[in-house]
Amino acid sequence: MVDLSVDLGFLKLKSPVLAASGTFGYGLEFKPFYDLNALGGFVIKGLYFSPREGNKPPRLVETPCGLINSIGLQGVGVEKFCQEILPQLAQLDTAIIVNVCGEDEDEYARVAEYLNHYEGISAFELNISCPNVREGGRCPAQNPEATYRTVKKVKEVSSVPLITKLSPNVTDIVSVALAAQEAGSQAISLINTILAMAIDIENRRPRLNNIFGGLSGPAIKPVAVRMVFQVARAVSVPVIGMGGIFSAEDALEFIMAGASAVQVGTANFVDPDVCLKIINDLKNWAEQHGVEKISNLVGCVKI
Amino acid sequence: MVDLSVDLGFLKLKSPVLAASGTFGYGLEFKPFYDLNALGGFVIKGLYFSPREGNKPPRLVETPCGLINSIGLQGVGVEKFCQEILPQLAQLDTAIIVNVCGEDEDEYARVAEYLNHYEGISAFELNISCPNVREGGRCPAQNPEATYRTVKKVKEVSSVPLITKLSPNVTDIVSVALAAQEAGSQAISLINTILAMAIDIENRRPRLNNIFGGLSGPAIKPVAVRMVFQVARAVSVPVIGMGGIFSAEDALEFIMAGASAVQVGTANFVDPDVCLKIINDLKNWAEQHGVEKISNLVGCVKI
Amino acid sequence: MLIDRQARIIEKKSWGNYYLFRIESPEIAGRAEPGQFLMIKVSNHLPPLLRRPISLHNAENGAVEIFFQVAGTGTRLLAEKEVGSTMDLLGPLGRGFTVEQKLKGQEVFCVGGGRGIAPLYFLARKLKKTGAKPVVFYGGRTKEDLPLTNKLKELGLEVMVSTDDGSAGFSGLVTALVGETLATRSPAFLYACGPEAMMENLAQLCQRKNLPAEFSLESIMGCGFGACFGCVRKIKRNGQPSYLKICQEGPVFGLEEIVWQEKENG
Amino acid sequence: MLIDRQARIIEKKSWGNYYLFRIESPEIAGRAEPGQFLMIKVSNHLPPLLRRPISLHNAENGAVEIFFQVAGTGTRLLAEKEVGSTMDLLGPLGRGFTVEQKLKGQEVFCVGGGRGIAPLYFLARKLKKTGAKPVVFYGGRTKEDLPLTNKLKELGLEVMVSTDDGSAGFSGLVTALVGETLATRSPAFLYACGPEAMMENLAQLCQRKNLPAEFSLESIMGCGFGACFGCVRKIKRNGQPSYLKICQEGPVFGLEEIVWQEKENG
Ligand SMILES: Cc1cc2nc3c(=O)[nH]c(=O)nc-3n(C[C@H](O)[C@H](O)[C@H](O)COP(=O)(O)OP(=O)(O)OC[C@H]3O[C@@H](n4cnc5c(N)ncnc54)[C@H](O)[C@@H]3O)c2cc1C
Ligand SMILES: Cc1cc2nc3c(=O)[nH]c(=O)nc-3n(C[C@H](O)[C@H](O)[C@H](O)COP(=O)(O)OP(=O)(O)OC[C@H]3O[C@@H](n4cnc5c(N)ncnc54)[C@H](O)[C@@H]3O)c2cc1C
Ligand SMILES: Cc1cc2nc3c(=O)[nH]c(=O)nc-3n(C[C@H](O)[C@H](O)[C@H](O)COP(=O)(O)O)c2cc1C
Ligand SMILES: Cc1cc2nc3c(=O)[nH]c(=O)nc-3n(C[C@H](O)[C@H](O)[C@H](O)COP(=O)(O)O)c2cc1C
Ligand code: FES
Ligand code: FES
Repeated sequence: MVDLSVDLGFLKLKSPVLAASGTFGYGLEFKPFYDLNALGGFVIKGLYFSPREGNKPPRLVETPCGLINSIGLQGVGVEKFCQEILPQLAQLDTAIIVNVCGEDEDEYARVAEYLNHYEGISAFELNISCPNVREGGRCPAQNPEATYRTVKKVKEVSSVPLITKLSPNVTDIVSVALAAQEAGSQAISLINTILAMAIDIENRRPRLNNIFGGLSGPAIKPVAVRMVFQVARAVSVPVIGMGGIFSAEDALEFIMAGASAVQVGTANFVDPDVCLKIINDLKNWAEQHGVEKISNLVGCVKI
Repeated sequence: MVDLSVDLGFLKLKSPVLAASGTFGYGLEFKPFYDLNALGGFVIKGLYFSPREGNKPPRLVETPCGLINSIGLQGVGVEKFCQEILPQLAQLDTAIIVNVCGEDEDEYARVAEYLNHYEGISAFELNISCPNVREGGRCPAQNPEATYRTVKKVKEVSSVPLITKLSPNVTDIVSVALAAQEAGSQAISLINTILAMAIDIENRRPRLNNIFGGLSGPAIKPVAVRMVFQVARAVSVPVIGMGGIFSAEDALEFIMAGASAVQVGTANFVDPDVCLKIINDLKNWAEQHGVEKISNLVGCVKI
Repeated sequence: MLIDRQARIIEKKSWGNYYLFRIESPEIAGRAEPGQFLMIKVSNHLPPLLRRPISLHNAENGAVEIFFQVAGTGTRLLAEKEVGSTMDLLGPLGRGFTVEQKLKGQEVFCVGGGRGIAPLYFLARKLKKTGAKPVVFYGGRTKEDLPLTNKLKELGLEVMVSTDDGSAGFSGLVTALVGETLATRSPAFLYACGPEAMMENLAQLCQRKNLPAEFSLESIMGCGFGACFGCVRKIKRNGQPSYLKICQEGPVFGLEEIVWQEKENG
Repeated sequence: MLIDRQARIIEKKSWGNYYLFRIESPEIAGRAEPGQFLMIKVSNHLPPLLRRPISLHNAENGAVEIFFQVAGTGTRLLAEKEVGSTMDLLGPLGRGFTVEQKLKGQEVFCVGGGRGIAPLYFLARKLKKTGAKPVVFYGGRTKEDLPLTNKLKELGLEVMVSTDDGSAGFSGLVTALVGETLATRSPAFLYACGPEAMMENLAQLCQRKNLPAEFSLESIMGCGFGACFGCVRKIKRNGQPSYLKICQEGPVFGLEEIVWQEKENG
């Protein structure tokens, strides 16, 4: 019997497979497809303090092996989330991670403070890397100092373990990861989407109303694996890897590159039960390869 | 009759379609497939002062809609290039651009100085963005100051017009482009490849001997279009766009985003005559859309 | 809503760019309602990455039908599938048309433009069963765009066709045909599916005539079941207009709910 | 070297994981030499992005043959093609085997492991025409890996087969069979194509026996015609070992040229 469990230190997961923020709704959308308790956990769509409208449509465009989105964090806000959604999630026996957003450092902290009072949240994933809310795709994760300040501020008020989610739109991912760790983040997750654009040549307009959006899906996997590898070798906290994972083989690339757990994003749209399939396939792969504990593979790539 | 010609100021091109460095060999490899004079021009594989071995194989791995390469600029060096290859190219009636490389600022300048003495080179493309030669994929184009210094140094010795080729592996592409312009670069070309990695999970090893390589192909097109758009709006010199162009429609995305000309890279491997096809399809598209001069479309995207 | 990964194509017809498939999928067929849709995996290889939304054109005897037009890579790959091969379907999705009992005995208009006719066949069948009297308006650019005319007539319905070029039926836009017809007849309800401009014009007509109506909207869809927030449009439902998910709260919306000017970016 | 975008498959055979296609392509067939290869576009859609290198298994009467084993996505897509459909071929590429006139009347060994047999059929035909006496060694893991045995025999050649599991012919590695045979026979030349380890062992044998030999090497290829520098291996040619392009300077190299230890990274 293969042991799929993962111990992040601050959190034990049943399996290394989590569903990624923004691609799993509030979790409930996936209940018709399988028992969510099979998951290591899932990350709730990005949550601001107040409800948000998100960006104007069109918000999606498909590209070769990729998807660009400019959702812009449409969401219900903390109050409605805690009143209406969290109670439904509380019955689940899997890690519920909330993706915490903010217009500025204060708002991140306010969201964390508000959520502190509610049961059933396993960790916060600090989303300092969304390319879809500020002008030109800017975000705190593009700068080690801004990263440090934001993480620190949330860390000070938060009574829930903290994961920091990084942006790939940087020159030096390692310096940002180290800043997050230094500020007290207990894990690093990466990558968020890559800033991208597509043009409708017939209309001579950007395909997204927002002009720019974030690229996800198989197209970005090689960039994500590289960054996970770089970060995992530099930090001492666990790393959660993502970017284009569609299969157990993809997940294993990230695990071998140094990810203690992985998140599956865009693939959930194509096959709503893909996380379940990945978990089963990981188990089979491990059995066939004589691997007793999946976490023995973390960072095992030989160089 | 559609006018495909492009005037870059320092250089007139017959068509906006060039073949990209490192994907067109020394040009001669493509002679069996079509008359190279149909091209706007082509960029020679990256040239160091001395011959170079390049990186150890395996040097290539295919990824979803992409290709990672870690060739590491294997090449003949300036002497052999000028003695044996350039004379064969001189008979062509199309722009020959040399991709100039260096281990340090001095070598870039030495290559430029050496090549100054030979006829038949239309421009230098300063390759300060190759991810495959320095430790961890670093390059001068990741830093505006290093970019400025390198461009300035070459500009001072060069009697041939200068294009600077930028790296996408940066937080802020615009600042690097501005530095290159400031230092006297007469055009900006982008993007070079995105630093990437793939793992062979059966062998638990990186698929490339060099661990990292550069991602090219359709997968990166949305990132390239975004960066071309950003740079074209910020600089006053012409921009040459590339990254995943496989068709005339792809080329038009770059042109509408602001590229005065485009380069076709990886696609040359799949269809050796793809540049010719793109040129013909561009002509047809323009005719069907009542566009008299392709360059009227440069930067026409409405936002 | 469920996934049927082994839905078998049992019949295929085509007319130029238009295709009709009959696909064995008992569980989806058993739950399907007119106006709902499927998310279809058009290929086992990438690309395309995402499934494509296609309306339920019919559901009977354990099979569903789809009717579609080739619009790009995804629908082209779909069109290449042959009888006997299997498809991966997700559905039925979304909220369909409202068919109230009080329409019994009443005349109702169903207006389809081009491929927009797809869900209206299924709807007309249901309306007939309810005892309503559906009149189908079917518009296209030219007579090649109206391959379902006979199939609709075989349902025993009144079918009025229009073509922009006058090659069949009424010469002009289907909205003009509906407008003329409304001068002399007073249906109890109007249902429509088709190009945005057609539906917007019909909405104006309905408003002027105080005719209640429902429209099936389109949007680019990432998932089709509410997870991605990609498909939103501005909709007035319980108060202020806000971005609602077409895939979950629609694709069918009432006349008063839709904010047409919110077309944004072509 | 040319591109044939309309090469039609006129015959298809398969044995488990192995496939043989006969493809109409008069111009490529007219230029083809044993040991050369094609770059084949396996699909009109992406992925795979790149063409796949496949040896010329034969060329006669305006058609080429290929023989391949499904190894991944690309070869799987290739295997799905049917008779009558067209393919996009680039070729013939590379430098093939050297067949010198002085081999006339001499015995020569052709050693193929698994799919490595592909180019040796074409080579053996040419050797025979030259008047040499080719002996073909054909090794596989089990007897299912030897589908071409009869085809080779039908050429009128001496064929010796081996299987690792003893299910057909000699029980053991094909290198052991060649080694045993060399104890009693003295061929004038050895040609080989197959797994790296097999060829390296043969090279050692040849060195010990002073037997001149040529080997067809593999490498991951970006273009197949010298443009990408992706396919290099360390080769000693005119002096120091250096990275030569397999696709242009090979894929066939002489015994003394190949640097075997340069396997690098599995
Ligand atoms: C709820 C719903 C039901 C639909 N039912 C039908 C149907 O029954 N029959 C039918 O022929 N078509 C239907 N469509 C439209 C169909 O989904 C699109 O034509 C298809 O997704 C285009 O995919 P493609 O890969 O062929 O084209 P692409 O190459 O992806 O795009 C071609 C063009 O279609 C547009 N497009 C892409 N995706 C969509 C989308 N999801 N909706 C609308 N336009 C899109 C693109 O912007 C582009 O202009 C429906 C759409 C929705 C949202
Ligand atoms: C000159 C040459 C001639 C060849 N002739 C034949 C032939 O006649 N018959 C035949 O069955 N095979 C032949 N091959 C091998 C064949 O090219 C590979 O099996 C094929 O490219 C694998 O592609 P794929 O998409 O199916 O597998 P992938 O999914 O791409 O990879 C599957 C496995 O094959 C390896 N591989 C990928 N590309 C190559 C490559 N270019 N060369 C070798 N291994 C590769 C990968 O590393 C991986 O381990 C030849 C290779 C070369 C270089
Ligand atoms: C439609 C969409 C919405 C997303 N929303 C969020 C979000 O709210 N918060 C966040 O941190 N990441 C968000 N992401 C990023 C994903 O969580 C993930 O980091 C990224 O998509 C890469 O993984 P993938 O390639 O598996 O999708 C979103 C991605 C998509 C495609
Ligand atoms: C195999 C390979 C070799 C390359 N070598 C060079 C090079 O020598 N100099 C350079 O500036 N860019 C080099 N590039 C980058 C391309 O010129 C181009 O910037 C990049 O591949 C993106 O374009 P594409 O997606 O069309 O290939 C190389 C790319 C590939 C795939
Ligand atoms: S398509 Fe994903 S939420 Fe509607
Ligand atoms: S495969 Fe491109 S140079 Fe050999």
